[in-house]
Amino acid sequence: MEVEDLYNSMIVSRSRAPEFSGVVADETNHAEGNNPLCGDRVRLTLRCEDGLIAEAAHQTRGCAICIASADILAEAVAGQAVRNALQMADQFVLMFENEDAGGVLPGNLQIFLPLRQHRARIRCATLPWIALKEALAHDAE
Amino acid sequence: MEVEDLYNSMIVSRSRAPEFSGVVADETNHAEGNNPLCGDRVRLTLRCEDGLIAEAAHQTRGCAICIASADILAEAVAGQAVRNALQMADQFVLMFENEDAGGVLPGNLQIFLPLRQHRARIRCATLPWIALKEALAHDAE
Amino acid sequence: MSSVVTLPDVTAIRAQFPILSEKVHGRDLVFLDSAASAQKPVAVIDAMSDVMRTQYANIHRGLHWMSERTTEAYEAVRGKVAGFLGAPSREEIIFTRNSTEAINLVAYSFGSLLKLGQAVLVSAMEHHANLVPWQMLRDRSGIDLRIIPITENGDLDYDALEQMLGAGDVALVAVTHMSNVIGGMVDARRVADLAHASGAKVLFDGSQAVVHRKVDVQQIDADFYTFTGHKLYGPTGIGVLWARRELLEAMPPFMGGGDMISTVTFEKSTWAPVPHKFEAGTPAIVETIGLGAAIDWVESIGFDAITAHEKQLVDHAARVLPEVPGLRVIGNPEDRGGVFSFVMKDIHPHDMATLLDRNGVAIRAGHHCAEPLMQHLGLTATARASFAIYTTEAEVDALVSALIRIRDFFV
Amino acid sequence: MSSVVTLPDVTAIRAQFPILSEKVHGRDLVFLDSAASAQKPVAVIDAMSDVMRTQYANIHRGLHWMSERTTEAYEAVRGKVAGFLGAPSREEIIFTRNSTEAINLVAYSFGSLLKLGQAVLVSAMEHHANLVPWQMLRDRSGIDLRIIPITENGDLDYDALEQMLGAGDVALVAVTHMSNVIGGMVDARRVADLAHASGAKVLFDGSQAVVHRKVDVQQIDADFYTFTGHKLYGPTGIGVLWARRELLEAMPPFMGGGDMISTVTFEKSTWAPVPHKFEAGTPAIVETIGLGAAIDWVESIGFDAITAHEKQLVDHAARVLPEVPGLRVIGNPEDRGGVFSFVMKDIHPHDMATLLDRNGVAIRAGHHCAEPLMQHLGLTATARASFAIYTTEAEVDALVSALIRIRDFFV
Ligand SMILES: Cc1ncc(COP(=O)(O)O)c(C=O)c1O
Ligand SMILES: Cc1ncc(COP(=O)(O)O)c(C=O)c1O
Repeated sequence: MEVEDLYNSMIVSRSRAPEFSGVVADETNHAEGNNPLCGDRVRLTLRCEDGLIAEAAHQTRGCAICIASADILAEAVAGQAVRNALQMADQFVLMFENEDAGGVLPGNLQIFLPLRQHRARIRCATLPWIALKEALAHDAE
Repeated sequence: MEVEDLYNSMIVSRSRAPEFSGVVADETNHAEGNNPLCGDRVRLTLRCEDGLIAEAAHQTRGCAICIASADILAEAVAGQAVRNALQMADQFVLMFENEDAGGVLPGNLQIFLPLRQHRARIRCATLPWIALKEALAHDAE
Repeated sequence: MSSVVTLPDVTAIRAQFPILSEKVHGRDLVFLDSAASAQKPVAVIDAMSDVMRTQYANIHRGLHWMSERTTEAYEAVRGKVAGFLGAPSREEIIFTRNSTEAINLVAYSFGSLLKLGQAVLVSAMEHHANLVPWQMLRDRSGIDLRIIPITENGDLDYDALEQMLGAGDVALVAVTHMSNVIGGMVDARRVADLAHASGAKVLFDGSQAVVHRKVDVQQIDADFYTFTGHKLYGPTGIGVLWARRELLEAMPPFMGGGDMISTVTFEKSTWAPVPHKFEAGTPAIVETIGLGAAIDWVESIGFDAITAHEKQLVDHAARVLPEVPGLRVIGNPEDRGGVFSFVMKDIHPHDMATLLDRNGVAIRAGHHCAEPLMQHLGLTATARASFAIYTTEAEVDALVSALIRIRDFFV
Repeated sequence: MSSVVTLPDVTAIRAQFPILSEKVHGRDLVFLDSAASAQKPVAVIDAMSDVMRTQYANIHRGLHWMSERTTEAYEAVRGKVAGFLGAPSREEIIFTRNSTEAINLVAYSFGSLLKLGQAVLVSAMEHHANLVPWQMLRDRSGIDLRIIPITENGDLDYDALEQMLGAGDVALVAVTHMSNVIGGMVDARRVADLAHASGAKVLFDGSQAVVHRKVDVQQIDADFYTFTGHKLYGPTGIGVLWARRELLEAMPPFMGGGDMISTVTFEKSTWAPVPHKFEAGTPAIVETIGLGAAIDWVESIGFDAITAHEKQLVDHAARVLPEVPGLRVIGNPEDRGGVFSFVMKDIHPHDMATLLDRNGVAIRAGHHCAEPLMQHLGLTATARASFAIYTTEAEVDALVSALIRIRDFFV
């Protein structure tokens, strides 16, 4: 069985019991990501303060990869400058095209890298990050 | 050069100088055959008397095979009982499917037999005979 | 009346499919996605290469040897398809790209003869190919489009159909002959009898059905029938529409161009006789010849053997799939072709598909181009395993044990 | 600016076409009917077999290895075609069955946006594929269809076009980029400039042109461009429509079904983004990959070499064809691709074709799906010899000497 090499145990555990699911209090930003092809849907809420993301949460319906990715996103961006978070989003999307691009990311974001061999699933992992970029589209200016 | 085995010299000579081209006097029957695919057109006129075809003539625009076939038809059916002429028409069409069917036909109708190897051209030879059947459709009843 | 049917020699059959010896992620390929598209036997692959290597030219109107021979080979397939479908005449066979185009052809051409106030019925379990063209026709021409419900088990609701036909304004009932999601066969003759009793025509989308059962369009009293070559072990790019001659003759052409005309002037064109009226331009010549090879190949095995083999597989799968904890098979149709859709508690179908693939097992996951059916079932996606003549019980077992391991890993 | 172009090694090229070593009526095949459909190099034949032998499944939405790999191979061809045509984006490339379907797609979809009182212009030398769809649109929707005349030499009459555009009501100019009968290239950029100056869009039927010349849709400022795979040494069953993205986005879908939707409910469907909006159902997957191989193959030879070889052949044929007593070449276009139509005094083109075939020489005879042009020329048929990258001067000579012998026999 070669499940472990693809679905890191963190993907499994965080998809089964997400730690950041829900809606943040006093949300300042939000966005929704939809993949009509597979029915994945992510609703992301953020509270930003002084150019920092104070808190993030998600409501996700979808596959394990999408849920885990949203949950790990919420953890990873909390406390980050908006600018940094947007950079992380770009790097995250890029790493599936170019392995090196992932190098600067925290290790728990790199666990999605084996999806490079399953291209059709990459969008499951990137959907929350695309929603993040949309949620922050106005703050970035 | 393998022209002779396909285009019998009679086909060439009768297409170049048809002997029965024109319109019969006092025509009793006529029909037109058209092949929109190649532009062949035969107008056949007959004078029938007492169940016999007294005279036949044709006006043909088309390829050598069609012109020769119309001309040889006009010669072959003159003096024949309508019933016989119709049988000849059937045999003529049939001989391209079944070689033996041609056996009962006069030799100058069998010169078209090599067209079996050039199926797309068979309709050039049969067009006048199909027109004949149409011209005689009412007499046959 | 009972007769002994010899099961086909699946090992010998598998040897004719080169792709089945390929490895995927280092594992033997277990291909359970044949309902999406079947693999091709060497007979089909070679028929196509041989044409291109030794005997090819554009067809119709060509007066040279290559063209005449290729025309004969192409036109011979019309006769084969007519025989395959039990159609009364080869001239009722129209070649299209696929089933989708065949249905669109009917929706455009026959559809243009329908009048405001008339209705088309489709079922709740149609593939998008037999729904969207009718929605587009509705939006173009104002006809009514109504949905025949399905039962709890996933069969067509014949009683509801009968009632809906009572309205008296139905021009066409267009339903699948076999569901690509639930796997159930539709009782086509029953649908046709009901439809005809109220003056409606019937179209059957046979894309799945022809792969699994002997179809005879006269026996089921169909008016239109469609199928697609690539699911029948044939090439991509070739499909079939059969329709009754009088319908085809009354219908205007769909596409215009070469080969479908009788004469053309700048002012006006007249149409060639059927079937050519509906085949504009250079057809998929090589693919049509490949379809002929596929039909020969399928008929050499024979539908008795195909159906017997499938029944064995379906019975086996129905027994072993429920051994997977938390697995639920969707639907329980009266008469199932070789297709199972299922879901698992707490594991999304897409995760199943990816993890199965990791083990060499190819299944499909998603809405299977039947989104409205998914909404009806309250699901966004299912996993689907589908069987072909080359499928073995061992492959079904491989699916089941991989699912159990995935389950253990996940839960 | 002059540069030395190396002529291609035609002997080596011929060795890549298995069919060219076939015999016909015991003679070497001299295939001069490539404008109807070209023969296929092993690179194309093998690319198709290889897919079916080692890496095949239905594409899009598949989450398993075979499906993902096949999807990548299929979608990669879109990029290749975009490069081949100089299109700005791969998403503007739509796969169809052939050129005929590509033009019908435009006539149905773009055509549905035209309004009563608007006009479409086509030329007097169109293939039926670029005339009949517009007649059908005219009869459906009441737009006007007008014919751009051609000159004595068989070139498009640009002055007449300019005048006709003066009417101000022209929505689309749809013309061939190269005549399949006369062989003349159309100055596409000039047509586009004239059309655009009066607010009309332009469609070029590139079915013949892409085989003979490097085409760049941006350089010629086209709005729509079509071609067909089987004339470009590629498979049957695959063609291409390119159009500007903003046009494709404004146009409604042509056919409905799987893969062309974004979401579907019983009530309403929404469309996928271009190009998928226009590709309903399972596409001609294997044939698309075969087209990719054909484009790679053509580009490996390169259009400099192709054009140089063709110019040599055309010059040669223009010199030797008139040696046949009584032979008249139809038209004398400014810039001829490798196509010659001709007639002979007292010998019908069909007799020529059959007797040439008897000598192994394959040409086409008839109206070449351009009946209105025939009427314009006052002919019912012509004979046509057409050249490909594998054609040799010796083959042109074989045609000429066979024609002389036929003439001697007949006259
Ligand atoms: C100029 C031209 N247009 C269109 C076509 C139609 O091509 P197809 O039959 O592949 O659609 C042809 C070829 O027959 C052609 O020569
Ligand atoms: C029931 C049914 N109808 C129609 C289709 C469409 O077939 P194609 O994509 O070959 O047109 C399919 C297959 O995808 C199907 O399963």
